[in-house]
Amino acid sequence: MAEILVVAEHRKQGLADISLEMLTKGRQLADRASGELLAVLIGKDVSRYAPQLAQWADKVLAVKNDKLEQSLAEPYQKTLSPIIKERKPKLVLIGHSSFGMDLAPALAVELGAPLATDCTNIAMKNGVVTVTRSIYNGKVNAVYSLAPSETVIVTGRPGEFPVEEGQQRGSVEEIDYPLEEEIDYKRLEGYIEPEVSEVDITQAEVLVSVGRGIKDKGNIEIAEELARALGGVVACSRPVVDYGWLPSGYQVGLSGKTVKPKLYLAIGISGAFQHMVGIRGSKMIIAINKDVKAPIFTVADYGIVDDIFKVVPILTQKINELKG
Amino acid sequence: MVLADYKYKDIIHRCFRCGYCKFPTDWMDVNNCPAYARFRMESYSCGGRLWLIRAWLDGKIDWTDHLAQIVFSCVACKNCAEKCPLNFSDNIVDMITAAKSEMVERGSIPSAVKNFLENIQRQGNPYGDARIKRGEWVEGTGIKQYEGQEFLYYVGCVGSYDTRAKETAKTLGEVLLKAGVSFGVLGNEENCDGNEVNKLGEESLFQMLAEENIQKFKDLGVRKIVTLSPHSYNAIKNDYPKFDGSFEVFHYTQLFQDLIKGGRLNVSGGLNARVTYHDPCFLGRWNKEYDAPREVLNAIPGIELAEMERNREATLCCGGGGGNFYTDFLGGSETNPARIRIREAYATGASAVAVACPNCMTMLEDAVKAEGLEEKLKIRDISEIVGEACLVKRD
Amino acid sequence: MDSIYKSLAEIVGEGYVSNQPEELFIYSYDLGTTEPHRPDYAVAPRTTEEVQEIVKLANKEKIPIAPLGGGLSLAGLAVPLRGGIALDLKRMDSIIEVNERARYVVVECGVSQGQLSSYLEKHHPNLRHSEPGAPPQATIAGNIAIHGQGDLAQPYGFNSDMVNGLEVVLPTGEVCKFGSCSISPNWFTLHPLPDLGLFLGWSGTTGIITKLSLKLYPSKKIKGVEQFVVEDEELVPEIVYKITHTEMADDIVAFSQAIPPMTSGLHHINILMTADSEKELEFKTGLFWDDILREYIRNGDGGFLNLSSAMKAGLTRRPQVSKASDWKKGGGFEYVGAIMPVETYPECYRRGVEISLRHDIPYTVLGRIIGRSHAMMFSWTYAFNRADPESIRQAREALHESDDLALELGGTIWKPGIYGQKLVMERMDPNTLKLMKKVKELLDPNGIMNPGNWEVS
Amino acid sequence: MDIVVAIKQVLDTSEAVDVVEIDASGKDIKKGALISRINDWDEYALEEAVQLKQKLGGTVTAVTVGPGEWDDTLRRALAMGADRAIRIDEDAAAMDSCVVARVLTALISRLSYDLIMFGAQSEDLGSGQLGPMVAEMLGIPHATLVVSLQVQEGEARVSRELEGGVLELYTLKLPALLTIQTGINRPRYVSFASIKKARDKELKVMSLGELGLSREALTPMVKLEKLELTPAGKRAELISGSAEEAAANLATILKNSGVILSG
Repeated sequence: MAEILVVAEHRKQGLADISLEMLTKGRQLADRASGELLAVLIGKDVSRYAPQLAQWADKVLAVKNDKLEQSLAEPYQKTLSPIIKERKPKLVLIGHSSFGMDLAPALAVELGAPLATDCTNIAMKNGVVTVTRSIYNGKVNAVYSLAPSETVIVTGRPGEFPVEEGQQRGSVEEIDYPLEEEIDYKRLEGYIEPEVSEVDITQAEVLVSVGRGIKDKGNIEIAEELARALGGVVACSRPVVDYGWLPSGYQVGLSGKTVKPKLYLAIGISGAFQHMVGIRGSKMIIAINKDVKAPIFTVADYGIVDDIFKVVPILTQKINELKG
Repeated sequence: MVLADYKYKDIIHRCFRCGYCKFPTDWMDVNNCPAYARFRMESYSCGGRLWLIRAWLDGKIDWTDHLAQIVFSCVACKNCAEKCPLNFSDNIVDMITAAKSEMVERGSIPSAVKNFLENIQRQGNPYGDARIKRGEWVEGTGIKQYEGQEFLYYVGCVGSYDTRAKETAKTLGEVLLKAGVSFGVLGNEENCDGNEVNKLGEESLFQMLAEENIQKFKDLGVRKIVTLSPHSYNAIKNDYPKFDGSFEVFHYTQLFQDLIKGGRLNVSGGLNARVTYHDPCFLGRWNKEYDAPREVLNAIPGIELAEMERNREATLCCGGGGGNFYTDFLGGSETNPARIRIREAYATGASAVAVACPNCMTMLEDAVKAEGLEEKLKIRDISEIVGEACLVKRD
Repeated sequence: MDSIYKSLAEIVGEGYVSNQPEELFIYSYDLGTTEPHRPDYAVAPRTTEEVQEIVKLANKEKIPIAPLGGGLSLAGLAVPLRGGIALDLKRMDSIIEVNERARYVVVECGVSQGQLSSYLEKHHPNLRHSEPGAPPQATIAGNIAIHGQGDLAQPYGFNSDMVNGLEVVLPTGEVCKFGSCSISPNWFTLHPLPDLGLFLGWSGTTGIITKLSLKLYPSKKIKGVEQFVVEDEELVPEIVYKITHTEMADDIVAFSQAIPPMTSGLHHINILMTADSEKELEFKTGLFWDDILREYIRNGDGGFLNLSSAMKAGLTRRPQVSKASDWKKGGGFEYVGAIMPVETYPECYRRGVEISLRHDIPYTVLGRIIGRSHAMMFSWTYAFNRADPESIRQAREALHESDDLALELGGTIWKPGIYGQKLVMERMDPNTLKLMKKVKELLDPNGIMNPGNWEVS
Repeated sequence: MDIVVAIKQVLDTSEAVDVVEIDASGKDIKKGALISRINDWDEYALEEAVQLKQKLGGTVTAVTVGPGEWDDTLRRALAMGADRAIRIDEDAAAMDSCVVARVLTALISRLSYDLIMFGAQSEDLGSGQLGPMVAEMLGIPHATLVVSLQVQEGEARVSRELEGGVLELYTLKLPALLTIQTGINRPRYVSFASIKKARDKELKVMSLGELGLSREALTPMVKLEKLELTPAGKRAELISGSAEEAAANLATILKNSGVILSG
């Protein structure tokens, strides 16, 4: 009978959301295939998280390793591969996170297992796993099938698998970290928390967010003027930080901050998923972009398809007029 | 490159920084260098820029983003060359362009300039829009593809892609049709003329564009070219001959002048308005054409031409030259030269600013909005004014 | 971020303050031979209030301020010798008021000579100011802060004698007004209030002039010029004396230069006149041809050049940048301008030629008459090649020798650089020197205003 | 310091270009209007490698698996400062990541390297698998999503970018493989002249055979079934009209939604 294994990931602040998303999906697939769902978690006092995982999983394998503050690829790979080799799960689910990106491909090679990453949908029909991936800047969906084999590995895109509360009361098995030898070729030196920017964009009620379309640092002014008119603050997408136009503290998205403003006004942002993940919580999203096919319009409530340098200054002025 | 290899090593230190380059002809205002007007620091004046370039090539200061910004904030409006009293004045813009070239060769240029040039490398236009969209503006007009007509109507990147300038490109085409001029366009086959690329110091890319365009023109048997943009006009007229491409090129205002004289373009429809005219640098200072646009306007009954304080050789550039209509190093402030210019235009009591360049059009359109004057002051291309005089009122 | 930078940005706005290498480089140089000195900040204020805030900050932080107008003194007076803030005042460029009838103009300190000339020409064609022989971006305030003179020096004296009122930000941040403007809205006279002449000629070491009222003079419709040439320099003083006696000339300038060679060694005396009618001009011209200078022509000692109308136009046009700046194909020249008795002209000329020869620089000397032969501004000009350190060194030596010469011949140095200031203070009577010191300490307790200049040890 | 950088050429489907269409096969997009260019991430990897070489000396070799057209991108890499380029003449589209990884591994294992760099992912397919796979196959340590890098005494100190902007700091023994995240540097502009100049640098083309591989032995485990354009799904309500009209209408919408508080 088919077994699905979810690799749970934890950070200092607790279980990663993506793990719950994977568990949710894993549960659905397991039920449909009337299979079992196994969750594996490795690290310091993992027993703390086990009960939570057991809400979805039939069985939680909690591997205790006090050295492991949070999920790291190498120790996970060393622990997982023997477990997988032994239990031969049909499907291994991992989140397509910074952790999953580090782990999954190496693990797949070690196991000789087919791998599909960053999937937006996962299906399992009579043993064959097919996945959907969003490619070409979100403009195309591609369906792939993974060659039938002992085990296949799939990583799921964050935010694509909404969490549903689990009803399971799975059993928990705690084991000690099997291997003790140091990993000397790759030393963890620590973590740096993101710099705190002068304005905290996570607290702002109105965000005027600029993307690559702003073209140059000097042009951010037009967004600042609009933000001022709306009593909000400026934020941005990744390229703007990459170009050094704004400090990283202003970045919204997966590798930046997750925001939940009343209004999120996206200027010249095409809407790569890494960005979209960060704005889902916004009450209202408005996008101004000259590319009608820009993915941002699929999450926005209102949109204007035009040159931002034409629209934004007028918008600012109209708003100031309305404020009287 | 070190100073010793710099083409202008023997003259760049001869700038005394006396400051004439900052002024218009009559010295009424120290702000006739667009970059200096915007930033008001000596580093952004023409002289300051030259001294900094020399210091950089001489290893006295390092390359920084800020230095690149200063160098690329020169929009090649040629005011400095016009006003400098010393005998190397003709080379001033070249000295700055050569420094841009060096930065281009080293690959260290502002990201906006990098995007500008890469977009042209890839898509043949600074916006990075698809090549196959270049001819979209033609749709719904009677304008034909070029196939040996008398004139090639060369539109240029701004006229082909900018939402506002596309209307101008259309109107000009319709006026030419109305005047019975035999002409055609290249549509998606048109490529960037390279004038800005050249002024941004990307010499080899410019050469490639020029040679490709020249070859294309020759293959199609083009002899006469009429351009919408003075920038295209400048490149084709003054630079293409260096690559063995000699064509009879007109800016459309020059063609209008002939058509009106020859009675083929009837503007008697007239139009009542007080209009001021903004000289584009690449028509005026670069090509000494100050009269054709004014004569065209004066030929239209009911148009009263009101000159701004700074006109002809003394014109204040809109800041749209040297690729700055895209890179916009001079924007984001009320001292943006385009906004200064709009305030100057408004002071003439005119209800419209007549322009003869799509770059000026887009720069001044944004500026008039930023000044909140769009109700009081319209930005109209001369082709549109002529169009209204000859198209709207049909017999 | 640098807290001083931050405070400066709060005062003038991000865009008008810089601590980046490019601005610091540019503001560390002036156009002459002075060694560069790097400021820590370049700041361009727009209002008197901003200037006050900056000065207060500088006092709190004990950082120097070097104020800068057109930056054309050439003598290094605007070079921030002790670092600190390079204060570029060119943004303060409003022409506030022209009083047509009382013939004065009130300007902000950043208003340039060119801007004022062109403004008067357009809007008040009957008025002119005494325009110095400097490029148009030289500022009115900078010029009076160093006792400059212009093309009306002969009838009316130094430009600093034409000041009708001043607004000054003291080195401690207070604003003071001097003259009628301190008690009424009118800026028509500096007198007869108690004389506090503490700012003119101090080269920005006692405060920052933010506004001033300058006397304007009748601008007649036509300009005329005659050029009298003599071979014997000894004749120049008496010729000038006779010309000034007529009170018919505006500007009188005697000069001699090595280039072009054919006129090298000759002395040209330019007599500029203005008139409201051809008749008036003919009368004035006739006076010089037929009466005043007739004997010299008769004796074959000299004669008037037959100037073509083009040449006349050239000579009456507004000042152009001195071509001497490029004689060494090196974009540089500096001069010592000394205020001398007119009778020293011959000696000034001869010794100037020697100095130039010693340093292999084509000689250029010029005397502009101030008042009715009361004095002349005599300049020894030395071109150099900015790209050649040796050439700069030569020019610097020549300049120092000329400073020495000016004092040796009993004159005083106008807008002296550090070297000249030392020479002057060495000779100054000790009590005056003491008073200077006291005044400076009183006004500028923290010594932040353009330090390095006029420092009494 | 010998550095190998694996790069690929992609079709520019970024926002300015809204002309993506599926071809007849249903398994690929129409190349027609689309422009090829170097994968964004790979450009950062190359820049990082070239800067490292300029600091420490050594060589930079750019490698790829792809068809002849991809030489343009390799030339660009050479123009950026790579010393030589090697292309395995195969259509990578017919392979899955694992197969491409095996080919690259076979190639790289024949080269001398202290450091191997990949872009963290590709713009077009974005699976981000190649780097870690090659590392695993070569048996060397790896780190993905690297946003800063220093190399000293046979070690690489890197920081990885985690969610929420947290950085994870590692020291890796060389040789190691890093996948580079955008923003680690500012890729230089590649002038037209430098591309011309790079023409005489070595650009080697190799076949699978020369690597001791054969197509037959390289069966993909992940198979593309079909492509379809992303369904519009929930679309924003587009506000039409001129820039002025649209802006005015939007302002009103904002007012009605209570975001703008008149005062």
